[in-house]
Amino acid sequence: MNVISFLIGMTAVVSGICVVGLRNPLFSAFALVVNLLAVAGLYASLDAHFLAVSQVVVYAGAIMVLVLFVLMLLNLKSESGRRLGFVRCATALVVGCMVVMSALPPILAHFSGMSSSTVSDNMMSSVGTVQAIGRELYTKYVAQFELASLVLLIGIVGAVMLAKRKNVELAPRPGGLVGGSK
Amino acid sequence: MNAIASFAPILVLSVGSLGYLLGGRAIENVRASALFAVSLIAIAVWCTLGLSDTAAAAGFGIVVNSGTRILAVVTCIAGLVSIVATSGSLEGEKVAMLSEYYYLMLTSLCGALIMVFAADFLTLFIGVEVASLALYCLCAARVDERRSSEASMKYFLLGCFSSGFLLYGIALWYGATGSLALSAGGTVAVNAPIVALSFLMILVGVAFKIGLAPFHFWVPDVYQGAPTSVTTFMSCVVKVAAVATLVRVLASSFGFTELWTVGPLWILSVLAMTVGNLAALQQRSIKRMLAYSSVAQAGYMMIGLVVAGSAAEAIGATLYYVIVYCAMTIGAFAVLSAIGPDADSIDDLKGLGKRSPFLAVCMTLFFLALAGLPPSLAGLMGKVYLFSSALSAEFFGLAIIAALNSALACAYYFRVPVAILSTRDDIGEPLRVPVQATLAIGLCAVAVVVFGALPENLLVIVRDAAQSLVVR
Amino acid sequence: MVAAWPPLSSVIIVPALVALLAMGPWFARERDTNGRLCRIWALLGCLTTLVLLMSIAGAGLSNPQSFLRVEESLPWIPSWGVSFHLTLDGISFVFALLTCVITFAVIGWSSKPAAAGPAWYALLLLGQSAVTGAFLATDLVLFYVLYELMLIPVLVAMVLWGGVRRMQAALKFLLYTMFGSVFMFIAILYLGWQGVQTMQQHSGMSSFGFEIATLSSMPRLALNEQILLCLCFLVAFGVKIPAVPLHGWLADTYREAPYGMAAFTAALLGKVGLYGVIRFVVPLFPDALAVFGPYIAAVGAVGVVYGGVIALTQREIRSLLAYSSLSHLGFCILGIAAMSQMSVTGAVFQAVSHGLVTAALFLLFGTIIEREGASDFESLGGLAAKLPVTAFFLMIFSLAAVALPLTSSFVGEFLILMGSWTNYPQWTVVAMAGVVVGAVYTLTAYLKTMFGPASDTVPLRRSDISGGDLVVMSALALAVVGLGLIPSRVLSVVEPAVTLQIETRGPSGSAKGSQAGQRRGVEDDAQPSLSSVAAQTVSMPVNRDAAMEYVLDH
Amino acid sequence: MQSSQGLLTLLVLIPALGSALTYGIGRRLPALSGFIATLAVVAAFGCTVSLWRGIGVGAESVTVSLGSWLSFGSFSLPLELYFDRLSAVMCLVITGIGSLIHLYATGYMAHDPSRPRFFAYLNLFVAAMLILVLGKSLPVVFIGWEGVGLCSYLLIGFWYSNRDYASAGRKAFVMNRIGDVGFLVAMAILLQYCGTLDVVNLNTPQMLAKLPADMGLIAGLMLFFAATGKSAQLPLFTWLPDAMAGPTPVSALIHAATMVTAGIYLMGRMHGVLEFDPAVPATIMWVALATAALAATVALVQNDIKKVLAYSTVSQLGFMFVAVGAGCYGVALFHVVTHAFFKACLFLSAGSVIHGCHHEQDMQRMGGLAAKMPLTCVSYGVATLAIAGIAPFAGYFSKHAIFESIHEISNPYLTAQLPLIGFIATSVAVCTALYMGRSFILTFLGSYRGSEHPHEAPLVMTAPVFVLAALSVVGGLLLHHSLPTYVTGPLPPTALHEAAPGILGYLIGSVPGIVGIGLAVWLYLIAPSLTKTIRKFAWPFEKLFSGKYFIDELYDRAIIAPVAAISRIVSRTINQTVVEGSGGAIGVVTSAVGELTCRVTTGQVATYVLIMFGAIAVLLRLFV
Amino acid sequence: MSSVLTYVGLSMVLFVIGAVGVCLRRNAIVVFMCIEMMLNAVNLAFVAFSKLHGNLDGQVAVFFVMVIAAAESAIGLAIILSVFRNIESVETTDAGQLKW
Repeated sequence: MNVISFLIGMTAVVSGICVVGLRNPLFSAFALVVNLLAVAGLYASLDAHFLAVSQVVVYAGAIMVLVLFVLMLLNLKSESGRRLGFVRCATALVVGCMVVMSALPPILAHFSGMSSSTVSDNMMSSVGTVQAIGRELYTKYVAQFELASLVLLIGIVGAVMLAKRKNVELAPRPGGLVGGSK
Repeated sequence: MNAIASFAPILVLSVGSLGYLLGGRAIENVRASALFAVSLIAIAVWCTLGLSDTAAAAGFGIVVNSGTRILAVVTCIAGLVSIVATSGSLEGEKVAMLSEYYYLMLTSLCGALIMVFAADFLTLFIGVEVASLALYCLCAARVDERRSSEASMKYFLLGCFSSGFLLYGIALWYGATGSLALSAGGTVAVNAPIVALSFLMILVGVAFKIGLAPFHFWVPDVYQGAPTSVTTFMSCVVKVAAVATLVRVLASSFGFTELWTVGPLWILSVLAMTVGNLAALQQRSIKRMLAYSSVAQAGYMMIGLVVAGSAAEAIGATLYYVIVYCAMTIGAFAVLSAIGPDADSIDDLKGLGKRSPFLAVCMTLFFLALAGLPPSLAGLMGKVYLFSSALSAEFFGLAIIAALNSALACAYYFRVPVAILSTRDDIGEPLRVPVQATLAIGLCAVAVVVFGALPENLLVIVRDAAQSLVVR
Repeated sequence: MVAAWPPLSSVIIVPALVALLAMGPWFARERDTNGRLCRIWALLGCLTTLVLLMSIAGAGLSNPQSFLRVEESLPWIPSWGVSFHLTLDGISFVFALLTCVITFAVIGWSSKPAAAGPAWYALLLLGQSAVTGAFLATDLVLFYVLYELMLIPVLVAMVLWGGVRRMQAALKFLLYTMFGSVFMFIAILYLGWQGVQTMQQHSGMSSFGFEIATLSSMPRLALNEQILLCLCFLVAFGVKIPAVPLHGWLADTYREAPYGMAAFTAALLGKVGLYGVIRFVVPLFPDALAVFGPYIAAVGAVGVVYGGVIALTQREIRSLLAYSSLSHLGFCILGIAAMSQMSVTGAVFQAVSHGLVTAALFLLFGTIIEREGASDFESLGGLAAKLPVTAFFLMIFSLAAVALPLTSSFVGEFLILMGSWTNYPQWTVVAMAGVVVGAVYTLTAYLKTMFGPASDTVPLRRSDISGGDLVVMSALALAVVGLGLIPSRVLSVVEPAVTLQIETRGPSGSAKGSQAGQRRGVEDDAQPSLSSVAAQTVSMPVNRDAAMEYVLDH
Repeated sequence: MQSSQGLLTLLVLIPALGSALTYGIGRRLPALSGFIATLAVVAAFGCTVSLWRGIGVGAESVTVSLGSWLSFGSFSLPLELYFDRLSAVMCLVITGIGSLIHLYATGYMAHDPSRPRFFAYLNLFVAAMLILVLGKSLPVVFIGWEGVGLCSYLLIGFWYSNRDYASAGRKAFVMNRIGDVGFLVAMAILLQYCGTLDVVNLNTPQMLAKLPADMGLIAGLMLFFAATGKSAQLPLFTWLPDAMAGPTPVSALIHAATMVTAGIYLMGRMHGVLEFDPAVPATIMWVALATAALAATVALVQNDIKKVLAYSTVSQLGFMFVAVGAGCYGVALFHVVTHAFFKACLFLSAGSVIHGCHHEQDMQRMGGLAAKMPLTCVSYGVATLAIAGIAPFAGYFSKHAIFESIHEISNPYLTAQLPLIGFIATSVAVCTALYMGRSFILTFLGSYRGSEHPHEAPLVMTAPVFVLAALSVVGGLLLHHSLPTYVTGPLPPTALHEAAPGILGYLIGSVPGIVGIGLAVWLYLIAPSLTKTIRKFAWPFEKLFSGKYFIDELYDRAIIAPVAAISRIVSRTINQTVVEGSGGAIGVVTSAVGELTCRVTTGQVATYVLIMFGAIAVLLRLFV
Repeated sequence: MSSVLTYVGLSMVLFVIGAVGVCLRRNAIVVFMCIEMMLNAVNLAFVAFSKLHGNLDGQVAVFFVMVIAAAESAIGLAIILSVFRNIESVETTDAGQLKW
């Protein structure tokens, strides 16, 4: 891991903390975009170029745009009302630390025993080109690939079903233009 | 060719359900939609029964053996019966769009089948997501109902959170073995801590779907908030599929004997039955009560998996109990939905004996079965099977806690038959139960009685299934 | 081996069938306005059962040289080693007979809950079916199923037609019973698992591991094991009987249940507990019983006094009856604990007698309560002048309750006291003190209701006993007095079965006994009846001496 | 032989059937009920006489088996009746005096609407009493034992609309029940060690040899304890005075002549067991003396004529037990018989008085009745002399025999105290004469103090009284040679002393009676003012006596109240709080925990997630 | 190889940050974003392991996760919108009618 990767990683962490910490949802969303881009950078540094590109396009592009759209649509301000209790924050942080502390050592321990030669051998061949991944997708994982279409279709149908309303005559809410978003 | 053929049930459901999207007005009424769904599921069942076993390695992410076949059939039939049973009350529930509703229902069922058949973790995860995503939407099917969308949101957020853990577990499994296949355990020492970590993460995801405490919090809220028809469907289909997943994951990847499989399962099982029963004691809403009860019942089911390392029979016990549970729960929810879209409080059941003796008798049978009391022996026999396998594996503490819990459970199960038997002033007119509901409820009632009174055939099937599931 | 016809299961099936038919539309209120047809139908069903029972037992009973033992075994759930195994021997016969008689009496008693239609009869018949089944079952799982099943009609009747606090009472009853029986459930499963395992080891085949014959022929369990399992069984039966610290449900249940069902419950349900102890606990856990014996005896004797002492100051009739039951059943517990031939026979006899007496008392007092609209002694009194027939029968049954000689209870108590004196003189004396207390509260109850200046309350319902009720009461009275006068007929039916139960495995933990047990188990395997697939009804009218030899040999 | 067995069966059956018939027919024709009942008892008397003559001539005893009763397996307990000399005497008394009293009752109860019930009970009593004395084994005796208790209970509470009467019945039954515990324990011991409960076998030395020393002692004491219940001895005598609540014929038959002597009969029957350990007769002696003295002193101050007689009965029963304690069962039996004569006579006469005075029982409100009911006066007077022990009336002989038997005592526990025993017995005899004299004087002499118009009883009542009076006169003279020795065989031999025959002897023997009667005459007739003086000085005694030694109060405070309190405490505290409450408490705790469990489900996604996350952390920490 | 493990560690940290975010945030959309971050963290782990093992299975898995995440976001946002229409808020604290 070189310095650049390290910096990107730090960016990812900091932006992640920002997502959690910033009170304005909009800022959180932007932080998330940064985070996703940083992760894309990490993919690239791991030779998963196709995924890096996909990440930028799908996540940082499509998904985040959708999120931002909804945020704008609902015209949300920062979280109102009282703050979350200190106890809750502390508990969450402690629990988070506990999880990291109990999960990381076994992972590290497991791979520290692995002989470096095999690993480096493997490293050579794991190039995430479009071609390689495409081959995998259409041979070994073709069934899953087809099934994934099902997921997308559910996404479409579900969104349609939820967005469509029978009683359209409801008065428009002050919050925004909801009824006919379909 | 064989491998593709083994996709038949999934294909039938996934492709067939497109009919709802394409069929337009032809399928806009409830009866036609339901009939179409039923026929699709029936075909799927038929296909499932016709599937031949696949070699584990050869399939496209799918494995067919007598175990998965039975589980798939159970899932399908559970879905079928719940769809039939509740189809009559859909209009009353003001479900948003019928064709989409049925499409999502069938797709969810399809996802459950994928979960059951999955041969690798990727397929498994896709199955989980297909089943869940469809259900997230279905929960919100009463779009104008505040509780419905609230339930949906909770389910969605919590579900995604837990599937994050599931996914991380899968990632760790991949990290440990270098493969996504379920049964790639040969390349790694199974008792490595990373595998334990992986299992725990996966367990969290699956336990959430099963509704084991302390991952059960969505269960009461969602069961109560979702339309009764959806609750009926998900209470059985999701649970069967998730338990099947857990069985498969344990049997093919992690084994039943490690401390880190037995221990967490023991804790979750005990917590689920205790928390479920204790919380159910306080409920006035039948749907919430049934929700907590299903948490407790899930706890019982886990007994079989906890002890499977020492008693090979035990998985059969879990399967038997899952089947019985489906019959009991579908029946109970179906009766509830037959009473009315907003029937929820226990007081709504008062006078049921007068309004519809048939429903009253069936409901009583279901609740007696849930409580493990005769004459609907299925519940009792399920417990016989589970507890005796626990005892034969020398898990005495577990068996005793479970037994005490099942006694405690009588306290709240008892309230429903009591309400049915008692009367109030304004019991309302006699209920007109739709034919399809009558059929489905009757079927459940028969199942509850017959599976208990003459369990031998089912036992043979279940034992066979258990054996084929355990063979790695 | 003579195949008996009709099969034993008909005794269980017929009442259930009749019950289901009684719920049919032909007994709807519009057509059968008074429910008279339905009652006749139910009575016929009951009578048929009685006839069936007698005809099955006939062969064994008619021959004085033989003793009664009829078996029927069907494979039920072979993969768990569970069979549908019924045995009619002396003990189960008298209890089954009692069940028939009590059901008959309660059905025949003209007064029933106001709103009850055919469901009343159906529930009673279902109850009869379950209780009879429990008395006949010798497979533990089958027994457990029926044991739980018999709860249902009682609960339903309570919830439908009970008193004001019926819900709480029913829940209490249910929970007490369930918390008792889950322990037995666990113990049964544990035993069954052991049984199946042992049978597989011995014979290499999966056999009926839950059958009492199989289980009692297993090599003995370790003492610790026995003690734990025995405790589980005893807790369950102790709740049901009820034995002293476990009787929390008793008063509420009897108070809130419709009194016909209270009669049924008091007369029969507890007897299943006693029966269970004799049938299952005695042969299964001989060593544990040897350890527990003094404590059980203490529970029984203390129960006699405890129930009696509490009954002394009860102001409510049904509470008094409840605690008097507690007291009377204490004798039975003591008798069983003493484990002598005489005391156990006496306990069975006392159980039967208590069933008859308590059912009659519940019916009589229930009618009085219904008639006067009050159930506390303060507002009753002087009824003897107004209800001479009731007073007469009440006197007979009160006297039977205080175990006056020439009533059935005397025979039971006498045998129990004489039989347990040898083993537990101290507890026997305590129980004898209970005899005195029993006289006090029973006569007080009679005094406060029947004697004294005639109150001028207006009767709410019809007055004195007449018609069919007279027949019912006379029959019960005749039974009570008849059993007191000529108990030998019944005793000689019960005794061989009791002896068989007690002596199947001697209470000592000697090696000899366990060898005999093993030997017996092996030989049992050879009997085709255990493994036969088809339905097989076996009747064994064995010569008496031969039977004893059989016991000793095996 | 065959015929005598039949007769024996009939003897029991006739009164039993009579009872049923009386009630059955009597409900339609109440007038007939007394007649039928009397007829039944007379028939029984006939049977008895014929049987008695039979055993005199031929066999020593008659046994008849009415079938097996409690038989199963190796245990056998047939329902057998056994008629020997002892039974014969008892039966003769029961049926003989019973006939007379039945006859009397037809007059006494002539106007009671529930006559049939009364006579049915009375007949039933006779049947039970016959079973008691005829039973061949202890359980059969016990049938009769309990049967007479039952009838006593029913008859005391005959006028049940008065709750006090009914309570008195209950008291009698319960007191007897307490004694029954002794009976049961004794049976249990005897059955365990001797293996039989046959009354004839049990007294044989072989059987007695099987008894361990301590168990033999306990069995004897327990049998006596049983007898104290039935025969109203300390500590269980308090029911008998209360039992006077019943109709007077009942008091005469049951609570004077027959039932209360069942204890004596039992002692006689089981003499072998009693004498197994000399401590038992010694105990009996002291208890009997104490009872006799206590009852006699109480009787001194009673104003209710029946109460006087009741305490007198207790006292006389004490005398009988003195004889038992002395080992002279024959003598005891002799006193049973004479006592039956004169006490029945006294009761029936008192009944006539009560009947004549329109149910007035208080002697303070009587007096001068000699003129108004002379016949009754005569019979009462004769019987008073008899009970006072004045020769040649019946009581003299039996009492005298008892005094004689005291001299014969060879019991090691008693020989030292013989003078004391003699003194107490004599004092009691004086007392007896005193209180009987007092009652006679207060009732029949002086002037009438009541407000009613007393009248003489009808013939149907006076006739039996006179028969009894006659028996009280000559009974002793006729029987004093024969009876005590007649029963030797069933009973151990009684050494009879022809003590002080002739007039002189009679006079000396009558001294206590004469003194007592003289005192009575002096105190109540000649110098009534003296009583007041005595009262002034002896008020503590009077208080003690009229308070009946406060034994009832003692029982109330020491036994009944504590038991009731215990009952209440157990019922409220232990039963409701601990036993039933523990269930409730578990329920409350469980539902509280359930409530907590529910409260965790706050409906807030954030909470759910946090808990899930926490659970994951814990799981990871535990298992990785 | 140690570098690849650093990625795994990073992914774990990111995952936990996301999870903590889910615990702490009340705005449903932000919660959803945190969940997306968790999925991303898993993806990172997949890629790292893929690199480690030298096969492409992990990367394929990431591809599928992306697909699913996309569908999830469509449905999730639709659900959140539906909630907003009913209670005019997207704060999870306001969606607390179903409880106990």
